[in-house]
Amino acid sequence: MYAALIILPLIGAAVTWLIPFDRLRPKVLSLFTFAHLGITIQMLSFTPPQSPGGWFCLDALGKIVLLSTSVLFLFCALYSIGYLFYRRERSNRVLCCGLLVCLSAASMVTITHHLGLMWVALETTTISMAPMIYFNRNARSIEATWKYLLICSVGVALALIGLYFLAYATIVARVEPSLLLDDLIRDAGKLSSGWVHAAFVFLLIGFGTKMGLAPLHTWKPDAYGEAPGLVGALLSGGLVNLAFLALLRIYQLSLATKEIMFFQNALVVMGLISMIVAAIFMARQADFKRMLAYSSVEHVGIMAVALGLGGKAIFGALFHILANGLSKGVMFLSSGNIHRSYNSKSTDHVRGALRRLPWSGGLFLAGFIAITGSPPFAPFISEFTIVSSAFIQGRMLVGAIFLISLMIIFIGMALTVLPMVMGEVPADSETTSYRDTIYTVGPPLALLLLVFLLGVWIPAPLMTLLNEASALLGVPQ
Amino acid sequence: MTNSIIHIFLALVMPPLLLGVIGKTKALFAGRVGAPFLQPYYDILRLLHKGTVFSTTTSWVFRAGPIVALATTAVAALLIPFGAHPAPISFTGDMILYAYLFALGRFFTMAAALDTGSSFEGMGSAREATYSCLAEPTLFFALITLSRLSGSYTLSGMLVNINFSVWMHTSAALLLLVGGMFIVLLAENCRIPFDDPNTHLELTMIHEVMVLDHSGPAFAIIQYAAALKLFVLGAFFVHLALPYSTGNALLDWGLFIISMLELAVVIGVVESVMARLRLIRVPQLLVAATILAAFSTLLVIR
Amino acid sequence: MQSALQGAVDPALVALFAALVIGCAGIPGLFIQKPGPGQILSAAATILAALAGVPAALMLIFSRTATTYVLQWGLPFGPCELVIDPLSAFFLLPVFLVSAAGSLFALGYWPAAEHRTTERGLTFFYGLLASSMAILLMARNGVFFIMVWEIMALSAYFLLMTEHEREDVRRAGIVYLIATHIGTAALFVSFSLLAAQTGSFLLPAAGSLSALTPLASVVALMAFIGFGAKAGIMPFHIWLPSAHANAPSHVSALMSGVMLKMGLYGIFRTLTYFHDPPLLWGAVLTVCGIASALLGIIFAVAQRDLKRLLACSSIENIGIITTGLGIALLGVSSHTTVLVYLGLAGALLHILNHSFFKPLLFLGSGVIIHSSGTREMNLMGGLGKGMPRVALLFLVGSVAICGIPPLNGFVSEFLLYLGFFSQLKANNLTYLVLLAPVLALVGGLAMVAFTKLFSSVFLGTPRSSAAAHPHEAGVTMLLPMAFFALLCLVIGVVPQLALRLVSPVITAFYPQAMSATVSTEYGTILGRLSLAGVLLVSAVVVVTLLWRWRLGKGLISFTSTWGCGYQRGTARMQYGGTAFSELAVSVFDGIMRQRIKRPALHGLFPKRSHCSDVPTETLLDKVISPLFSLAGVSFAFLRRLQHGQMHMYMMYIFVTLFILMLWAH
Amino acid sequence: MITLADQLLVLVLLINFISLGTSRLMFSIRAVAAQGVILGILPGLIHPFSWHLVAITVVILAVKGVIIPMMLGRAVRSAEIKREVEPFLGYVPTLLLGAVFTALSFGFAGRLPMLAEHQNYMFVPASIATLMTGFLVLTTRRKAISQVIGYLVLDNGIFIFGLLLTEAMPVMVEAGALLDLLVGTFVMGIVINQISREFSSLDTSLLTSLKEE
Repeated sequence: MYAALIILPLIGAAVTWLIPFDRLRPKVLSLFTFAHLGITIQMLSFTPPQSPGGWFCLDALGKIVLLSTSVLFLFCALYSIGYLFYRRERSNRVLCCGLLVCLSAASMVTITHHLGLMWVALETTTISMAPMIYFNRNARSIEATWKYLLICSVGVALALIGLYFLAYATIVARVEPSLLLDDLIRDAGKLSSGWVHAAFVFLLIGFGTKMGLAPLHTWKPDAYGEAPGLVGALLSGGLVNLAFLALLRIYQLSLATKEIMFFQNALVVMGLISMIVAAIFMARQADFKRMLAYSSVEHVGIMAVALGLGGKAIFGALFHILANGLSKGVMFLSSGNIHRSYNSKSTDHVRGALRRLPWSGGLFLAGFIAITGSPPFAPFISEFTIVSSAFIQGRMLVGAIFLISLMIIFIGMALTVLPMVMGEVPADSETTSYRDTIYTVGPPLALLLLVFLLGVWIPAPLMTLLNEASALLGVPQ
Repeated sequence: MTNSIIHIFLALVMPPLLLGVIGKTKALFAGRVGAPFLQPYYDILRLLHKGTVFSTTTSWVFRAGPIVALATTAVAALLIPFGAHPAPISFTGDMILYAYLFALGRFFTMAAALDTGSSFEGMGSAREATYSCLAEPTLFFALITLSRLSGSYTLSGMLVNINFSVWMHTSAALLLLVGGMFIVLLAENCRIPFDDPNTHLELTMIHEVMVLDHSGPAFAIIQYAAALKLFVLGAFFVHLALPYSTGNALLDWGLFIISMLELAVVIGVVESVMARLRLIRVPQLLVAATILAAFSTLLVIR
Repeated sequence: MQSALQGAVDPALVALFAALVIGCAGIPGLFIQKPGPGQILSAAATILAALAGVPAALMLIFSRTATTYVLQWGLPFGPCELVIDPLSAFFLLPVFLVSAAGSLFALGYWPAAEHRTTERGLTFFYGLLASSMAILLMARNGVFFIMVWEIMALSAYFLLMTEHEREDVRRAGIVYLIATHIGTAALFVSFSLLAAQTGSFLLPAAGSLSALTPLASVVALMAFIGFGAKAGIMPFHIWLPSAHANAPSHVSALMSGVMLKMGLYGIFRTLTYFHDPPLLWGAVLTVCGIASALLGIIFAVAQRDLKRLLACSSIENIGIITTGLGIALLGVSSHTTVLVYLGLAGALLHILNHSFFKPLLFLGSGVIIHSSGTREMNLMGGLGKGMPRVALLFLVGSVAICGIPPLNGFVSEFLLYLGFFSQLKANNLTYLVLLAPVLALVGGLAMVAFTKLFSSVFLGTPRSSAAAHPHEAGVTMLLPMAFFALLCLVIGVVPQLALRLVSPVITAFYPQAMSATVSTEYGTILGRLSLAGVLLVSAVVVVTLLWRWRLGKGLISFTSTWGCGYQRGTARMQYGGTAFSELAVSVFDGIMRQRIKRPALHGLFPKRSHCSDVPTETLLDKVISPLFSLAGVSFAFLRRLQHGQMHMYMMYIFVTLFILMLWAH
Repeated sequence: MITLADQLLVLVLLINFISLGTSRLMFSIRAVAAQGVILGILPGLIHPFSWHLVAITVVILAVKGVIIPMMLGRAVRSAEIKREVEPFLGYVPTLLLGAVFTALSFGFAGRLPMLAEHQNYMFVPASIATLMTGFLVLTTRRKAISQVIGYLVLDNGIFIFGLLLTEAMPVMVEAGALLDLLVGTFVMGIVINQISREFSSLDTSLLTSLKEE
């Protein structure tokens, strides 16, 4: 079962690599992602037992991330059919192949309990994404790729040494040396605090870089800005969650050790910094893809704060994994369409999208409303949970900063998004061959429906899943 | 009952007489013989027999103006006590109704004026609107002071209650009040120094210019309504300024009539010794009146 | 009769059902290709729902009981209760009435045939707005409340965006959206802290909390900001004028007539939680209220845009209502029952009244704009001849909103005046009475504003070709207006009935204020008032007859207006709206300014030139916009941190690592 | 044996300083290659013989000693750049900073509890010092190549630490880590070649078009 989850996409990658026809590849891609989702659902409904040696184990946390990743990949793959049709000028072999490799690695991250293996998988996702960011093959995209690659690699390298510290701590503590999460949690009490502290710092920095917590986020706007819309969607909706899952693992571990307070405070501080930074950079943003990048910085900040707050906010954090991933999908995919149609990312050129692309424009607007935490969409649930629990816990200052930066972000985003979608199309605006089709509009629309559904009704199984997950993170049920 | 009948009778008959007295006083000051006291009655009757000229610009609003003005003033006349006698209609809060009735009349007068589409009448109504809304607070401060003094929330209660003993206790407040209310009285009835009813330069008028286009019976109604308004507000003022009362009902009626005439004379004197203010100064004077009234209020409620 | 009907069907269910029907009324239209049927369908559905909902609401008011339902929902915020108590039922009345009237009006005002692109969305969101407001009134779970609240705000935004190709509409929309979002954030805090106190998101029962904890005051303050921003209480009013001016008129009617009241409902509801509110709260409410009333009406006087004027007068009326709530609260804190009674009665009644005459006026303005194609009062004039019926109805509305007898506006203000005066004899809160002159001033200014409005639109001669050919409105547009006008008249002439409508609400929350003596006393007073009203009407009739009789005697002739000797008068020479209000505005110079650009004239025969005037938005122009630009500049400065220098990015990581290390050890 | 390893670590530290001090790119590439080779033989010195040990040694020697240097060298030649001119921070200050950081890392290591047998060897300080050196290179050099070199030094630092726990880290993970580093560096090499094609220079200060203006 576990093997299938990892092997299947790899097979798909091989197949797509061998297929000579550009038109066929996206369809195969979608086929494999669809199969992957099938397996995922199968595994969610009938959880396979822990693999011998305990390297693989799909717990509630993993399930949530796996689900969101798999769904997002499916819709992005479907979207790629329509999108790549408009990018016929260049081969999509690397893109499709890379997507599947990334999917395989991502599944690996979600199902493994061996921190070392998780690290390897994470690094693999990082590397496999690089060529997709370079999809446009121009000076800007090479620069973006370079920054993405170097910063993320350095970050993940730091995470590695963090892991080494953990391992060494086990050796020092004279317990059976291991990087298995369960062993570590079991022996957590015995580990020496010096090493554990250092480990937490390096891991936080490492995974934080991959996640894009400010001030480690510097690669994000460039990468998101230059990558195609669907890659942006995967980065901000998928990879971010994987890194967050890694942080969750560390959080589990820190719960077992006595160092939880430090870790939580660090998370809250970095989260708030991320939100403030996002607020500052989003106002009057001239490039709507970069704006989305900063919005992603904001949301990882939200998740970090929620995790740091603990208690009921954990539920918000976990639900935000889904909510944020799906809403980001809507935003990036529709923004990709707008970008195609206007052939510009500049908010000065893009005007009256609702007139030119009623569907994509509408989706972009709806996505904006959703992502800024307005009901009846899913992010409202998570964000409200987080804010309210901040206030209920009496963390007034945290709650206040949280809310204020949300406000500034909303204003900044509104001032960018509304002029884009409303009003008349400027007369001098470039006309392109792009038209809304079922392939380019369907996936984001479906995602939006999901976001809406989760905003008004959380299915019972999902609810239990979320509760189990927050139980894993030490929330009394 | 009889009192009510007398009340209504006076309200119906007496108002134009005041205008006559004022006119006579001014004439005497100017060293002329002047028109007879009953001149205003003759004018009104003559106007009632005349035909009417309508402007083609106007609509039914124009015709409604005088009617509503008269009707409201008439109802107001039933709310205000004359002399020591309480008013025919009196209930808690009637003073507010009293104040707002004039507003209704004003609304229609102004609308009628603007209906003619004449720039002069527009001017007039603009001034009327502004000045009257500046005069409004003064009246309310007066009402507050009075009801605080009398402990009553009805016009009759608060006005009839004023007598020498009250004066003795709160002379300062009442003096300020008298000052303020007299200004308001002049302003509301468009007398000098605010407005000159019988000037001939429309540019400077307030009330008269608003009714330029009315003619015949309608104009008669306006004349009469104006007189009635003077009478009603005068009655209010007389209570403050000349709070005489004897126990005897008939004597009180006489006293009331005399004091109204005194008021008319005073107004005549003021009109003959003063000149009309520049329009810029008018708001300042009105605000001054408000301040006087406000002070009197503060004196009694502190 | 009531009991029998109640036996038959539960009125609460009926109301809920009606709300849902209104919400779904617009949906079929989205899928019907042919323009028209969808709109008619939704109008019919809405009206039927209202016909069912209004009696249900009335029954619920008079039954004086609260009906509770629990909504099964999948969200982790505790049980979601729907409760209709007299207060909710009372606020339901305007929701149903105005939404139904508006949807009927839309048939003539925004026909699908002419507005193919916009009509569908408009109809859909209109229904959504109405029903979200209705459901908001029933929501008793804080989170559900906020969700419905936000849906209401958003659908209002989309309605406002109907004509988003116009620049000013877009600007208004953004300002509105930001304002309402900030308000919602304040509500987040308020409801979260409530939950922190009660332990669940269910709204606390009346009088169950103490106001003396520091948390309570934060709750109240945040609620005041959040709900006040929606209600348009100063200083949270900045979004209101442009938003209401730029929406389609029947939407403005719904927003101004009902949506603002939702803010007031929220404030009222929040206040009911606390059994011992400190005097300060009442004072704050009263001061903000009276300030809004005065400033609002001053703004209104200065406006030249028909609908902006109406919007500003909404601020005024909301202010009056808030003042009423404020003095009622003062009464609660000082255990002065009569004050509680008069304040609440006045406020609630004014809520009802305002939701009758304001929609009437907005619908009327819709007709005017429809036929003259402009909102600029200085370009209108003489429309009264083309559309006499509209003029009459509009006149009723104007008189009512000025609070002049014998119409409904006066009744509520009358009660408030009595409230102000009521403490005159007592020795505490005596200074309340000083509100009376201010309110009087407000009334006077309101009259300036509305004589300006009515006369410069309907009276005189047309000032531009746009206004030259007015045409009477169709029956679908006249009927709703006539309906509201009738309601204004009825409440004005028989106010006792209206009082019976509000007293159950007062009893529900402040029974001590609702002693039999008090109610009977003020019932009789209002009875006298209605007598006076009747007397007034009859006096008008008498004088009219007399005049007609004399008129018949003399000969009647028609000619042009007397130009005081000047025979070449043109329409442009009439006193326009701006000219009319200039004097009044100049008195309040500094608070409000009509920025008038006068041309400089040279020589004996100056060339053709033109003069323009703009009423300033004091708060928005002087405070908010500079603030925003300041933030923009400083942010732009901070954005240099993202400079593209790789090694500096590495430095960021390094420094963060270092700091965390220091922190950890 | 292990003492020999310890002395080799001194060499590693020296190479750190060389990579900090030199301006000639080719030279520092070679230096890092040498560092890689040393690291390659270290495991053999501290651990008893095993096939997995051999495998690791071979892989490391191949990767760090041969492949990566070759790749970088090709990039340098294709871009025809000899030396890092005007670094963000001059060479002498960098060297001083390097010294400071080395000292700091020794101090830091001293404060951490350690296994008795590692107590008087300098694996931990050396690894942290090398890590810091890598960071120093990354933050003070502008050229893309230099930054890759910095990244490699950073990796070496991590690797040194890894020596302490080869038994804790199962072979597969170790291999995976190495593989990832390899692939990462490999992709970087590709990217660098692309850059040199796009910009005809490897100065990352040219790569600054993506920013907030």
